[in-house]
Amino acid sequence: MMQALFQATIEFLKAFWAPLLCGVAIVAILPLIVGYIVLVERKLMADMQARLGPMRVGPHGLLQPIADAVKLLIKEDIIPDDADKLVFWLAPVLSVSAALLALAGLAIGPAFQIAQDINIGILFVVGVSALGIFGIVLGGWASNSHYSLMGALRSSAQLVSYETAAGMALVSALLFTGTLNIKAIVEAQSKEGIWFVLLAPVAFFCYLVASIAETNRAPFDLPEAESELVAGYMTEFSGFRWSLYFLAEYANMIVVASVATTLFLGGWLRPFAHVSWLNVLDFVPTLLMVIVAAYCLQRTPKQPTRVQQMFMLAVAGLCFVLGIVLLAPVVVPIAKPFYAGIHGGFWFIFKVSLYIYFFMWLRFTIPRYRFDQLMRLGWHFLIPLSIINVLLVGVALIAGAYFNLKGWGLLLVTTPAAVIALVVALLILAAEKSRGARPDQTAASDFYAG
Amino acid sequence: MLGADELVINMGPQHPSTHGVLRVKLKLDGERVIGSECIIGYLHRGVEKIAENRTYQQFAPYVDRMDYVAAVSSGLGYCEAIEKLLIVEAPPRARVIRTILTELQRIASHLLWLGTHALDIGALTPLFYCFREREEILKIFEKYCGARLTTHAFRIGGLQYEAHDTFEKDVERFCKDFESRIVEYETLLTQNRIWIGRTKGVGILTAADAIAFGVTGPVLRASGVKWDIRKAMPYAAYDQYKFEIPVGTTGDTYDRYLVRMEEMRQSRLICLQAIENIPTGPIMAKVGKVLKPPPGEVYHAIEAPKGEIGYYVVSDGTVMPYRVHIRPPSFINLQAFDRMVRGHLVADVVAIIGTIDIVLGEVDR
Amino acid sequence: MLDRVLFYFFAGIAVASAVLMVTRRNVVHSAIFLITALLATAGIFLQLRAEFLFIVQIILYVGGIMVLFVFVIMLVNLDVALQQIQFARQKWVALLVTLALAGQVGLLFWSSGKMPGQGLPVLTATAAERLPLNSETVAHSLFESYLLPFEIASVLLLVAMIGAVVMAKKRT
Amino acid sequence: MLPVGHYLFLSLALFIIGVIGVVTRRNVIVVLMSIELILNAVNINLVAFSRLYGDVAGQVFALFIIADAAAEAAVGLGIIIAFFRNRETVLADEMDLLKW
Repeated sequence: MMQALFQATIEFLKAFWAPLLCGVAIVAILPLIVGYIVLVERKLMADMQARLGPMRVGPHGLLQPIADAVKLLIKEDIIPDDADKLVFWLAPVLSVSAALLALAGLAIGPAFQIAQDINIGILFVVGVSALGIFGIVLGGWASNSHYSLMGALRSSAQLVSYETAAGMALVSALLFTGTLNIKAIVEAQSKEGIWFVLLAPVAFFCYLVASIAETNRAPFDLPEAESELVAGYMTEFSGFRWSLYFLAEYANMIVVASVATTLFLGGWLRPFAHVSWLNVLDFVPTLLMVIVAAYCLQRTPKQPTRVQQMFMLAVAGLCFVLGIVLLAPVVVPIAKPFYAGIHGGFWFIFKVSLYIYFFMWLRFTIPRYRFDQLMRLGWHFLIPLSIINVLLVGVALIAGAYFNLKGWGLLLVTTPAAVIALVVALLILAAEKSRGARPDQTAASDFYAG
Repeated sequence: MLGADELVINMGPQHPSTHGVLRVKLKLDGERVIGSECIIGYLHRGVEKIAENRTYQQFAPYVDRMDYVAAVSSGLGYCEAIEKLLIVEAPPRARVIRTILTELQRIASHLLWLGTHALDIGALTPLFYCFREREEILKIFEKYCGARLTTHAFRIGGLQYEAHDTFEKDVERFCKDFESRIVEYETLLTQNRIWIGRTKGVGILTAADAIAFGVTGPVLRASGVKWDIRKAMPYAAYDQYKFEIPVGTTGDTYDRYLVRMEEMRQSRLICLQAIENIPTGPIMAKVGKVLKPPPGEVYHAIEAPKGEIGYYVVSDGTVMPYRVHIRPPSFINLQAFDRMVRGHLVADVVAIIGTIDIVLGEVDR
Repeated sequence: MLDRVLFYFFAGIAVASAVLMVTRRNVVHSAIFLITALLATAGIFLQLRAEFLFIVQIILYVGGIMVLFVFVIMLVNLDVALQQIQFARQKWVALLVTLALAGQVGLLFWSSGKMPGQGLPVLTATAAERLPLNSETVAHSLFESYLLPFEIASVLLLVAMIGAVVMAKKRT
Repeated sequence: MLPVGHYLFLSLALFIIGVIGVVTRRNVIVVLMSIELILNAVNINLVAFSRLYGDVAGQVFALFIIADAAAEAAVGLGIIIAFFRNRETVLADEMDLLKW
């Protein structure tokens, strides 16, 4: 028996050593990445709010995430007295593991995908990341506090509602590919020579809104609305458990941004990948890195201490090396085979960053929705719109097949479909407005039942 | 959650958006509020009783600690009340400077309200913009009297300090900058769909209700009652300046927001008018070192940023007041909270607490 | 071999959590163990190369139905219920039913072992290694051979949805 | 694939546990969850045979069962909510009135 088990283990390791390694790497590196996303968010917020943001730890606060992580790790771990210990322990772990598992299905460039070529690709990512809701609901329940429970209920109602809209939006994009496989989806966009965001703009819009709601980001951050519910389902969590939730939230942001990038923004493809006279764009990554490096170099003498100057130099050097790595496949013939992998990875991460930047931008700019408004937006506007859009895209595709349109030509049929969908959206909004005049007296518990 | 009996939630005293240590006991049906009870007194310091054991001058700094975000206004009310009791008048120069500082304080107080109110509703950024401008005002205060928050800027009978050299220039520069800054806040909020959705029709207080509750200040004016003590019973130097009293129509949170925004504009105009022509002359009336008002009683009210702040002072002819009663606007305005909040959602409770603009130091005294 | 390990792993989790689900006093714990059991079943589906069903099980069963369950459990505040007796006095009925079922199945297994050609001849049968079934074939089967049942199922879901809304609505 | 008997035994075990749950528990929510477990056990059978015969129809039927389970859960939980509103209980043996 032991022999057999041992053999099975060896067999398993032999077959799956690479994805296992990647998995370990992701689990190890992701907290760091999330930490730096948070730093970027804080810096952006500071910039938009006429202040500086973290400046103390490291030059320009570059070491702040590490300080934060250390602080969170050594904090006292408080479990409320009446909390359900088992569930309280389980909930954050559930939340974060769902988010991390979803990352496995993503393809960061043609070369990097942990779960290679799974047949259900995008469904796997969406489905597994949806499991994170249990972490939220159970965490809220286990804390044995009204605020937490209300946060949890809000959150689950919100996720269930917006998942429908997000799913419908995904379906509209999937209609163009006829496959769920992530690599095949990107390759379809490469073959058509046009990103699906142009073919299905309304679906992209629906997914954008729904993904913000699904990741509980502002203006849909009601489950953790700090001014109403203190911190929603996270109220009673502290230290490491809290940071797990935090990690899950940002990992989820990465997941939804990656799904949107894969389906709508051409995944790892360079903009205009098949237009040869635009091959100049291949130098953009290098240029970007060199600019960052130059900025760091310029700032180096202005750092107050020697350690900080060294650190700044190191960052500049890192960016410079990255720039060279990005340049090599374009100019050096030997490195040509690595072109797809390296540049694919760059463009994918670039697009994901833009998507996340948009999230942050929204968060600093607009106020928060109220719960009934949020539900109304989901059920009365987004879901009907996305369903109608699926129908319209389907009709457009049939028409496209009839006229034998390909690539950019498909725009001829999809644009009218998008315009009709937009008109429908405006009609829905107008109807909402006229109805919004009368006071809405449904009991609050009824929109949970929705 | 689904039980037939309602869910009771204690909001506060430790809660990020009760603006201090207000505790609200909310009876909820799901998320809908069916009843509320404000439990106050966590910050009670017995200010009125302290007054009976201090001389008139000694008590003046205490009133700054009530509405600590609008200390200048509270101080002005107290000083003028005692002046009324003493039957003296502050010299014209002192009155104009008092007017300027009080109007600056009104802007500062409204800015703080705007920032925190927007933060309660989920807009993060206006807070920092508001604090940026408030900082300028506080700098002017600091230059004038050395303190930023609890200023104790005025003395009974006039002013202790002459305006500093750059006073007029500072105020003018602030007023110049502020014109464009207020447009910034408006672009962030006034036409924002979500902002309108969150504030319009929320916490409606009709004019009749507002009067019945004794509500004053912007809350009253937003309900459509044109009542402003600056116009009705002018004090300081307000009778010399031209300004409008903005009023709302429906008395909802959005109207209160608009009214306060407009009030900031008007305050700016008053400041500009005032620095044009600051009379010269003494800044202190002739009052003795020891104040012994004749026996009698007096009530004097001024328009503080949050509403009518009134002082009822009884003197028995000694150096200490026999009784001081304070009518704090926050406390009275808070009475209307239950009426405003019923039937709304938990999220609206936060918006309504914000829109009343309470300071717990003043509510509890 | 890997197949076997995976099967026993998932089957063990499924059975263990099913038992825990039935025996826990706390309903939320029961729900958590049911979720575990369902996830383990999804693992079994994957081990059977039914990828599409695997993800449908996760999205619909775990992500949909179980969320509904957890939701209702939280709406129906059960602080009081925890003190009450959670088990009906029907242990004997349960035992009887179990015995009857086990007896029937045991009979089947026994007969298929003893009498060739009768009972369950497939008990030891294994499928030939062939291309994995995937979502495309399921889709073809669903939308070609079983289109009518599919439509009927959708009508059923619609009816259920309306029924649920009517049921859960507050009567005012 | 393992011999199909393995899957049948697993399915049987889950089925019996589900039945025990339905029969012994007082809490209607747990009873409903036990029914879900039973449906799930059936799904294992269907998928195992589908794999055995290389016919995808079994999986399609499993899909139908999942749809059915969703419908059942929705209506069942709706009834529970309605019942709880009126009687403040979710215990099966206290549901002893046809009308209230």
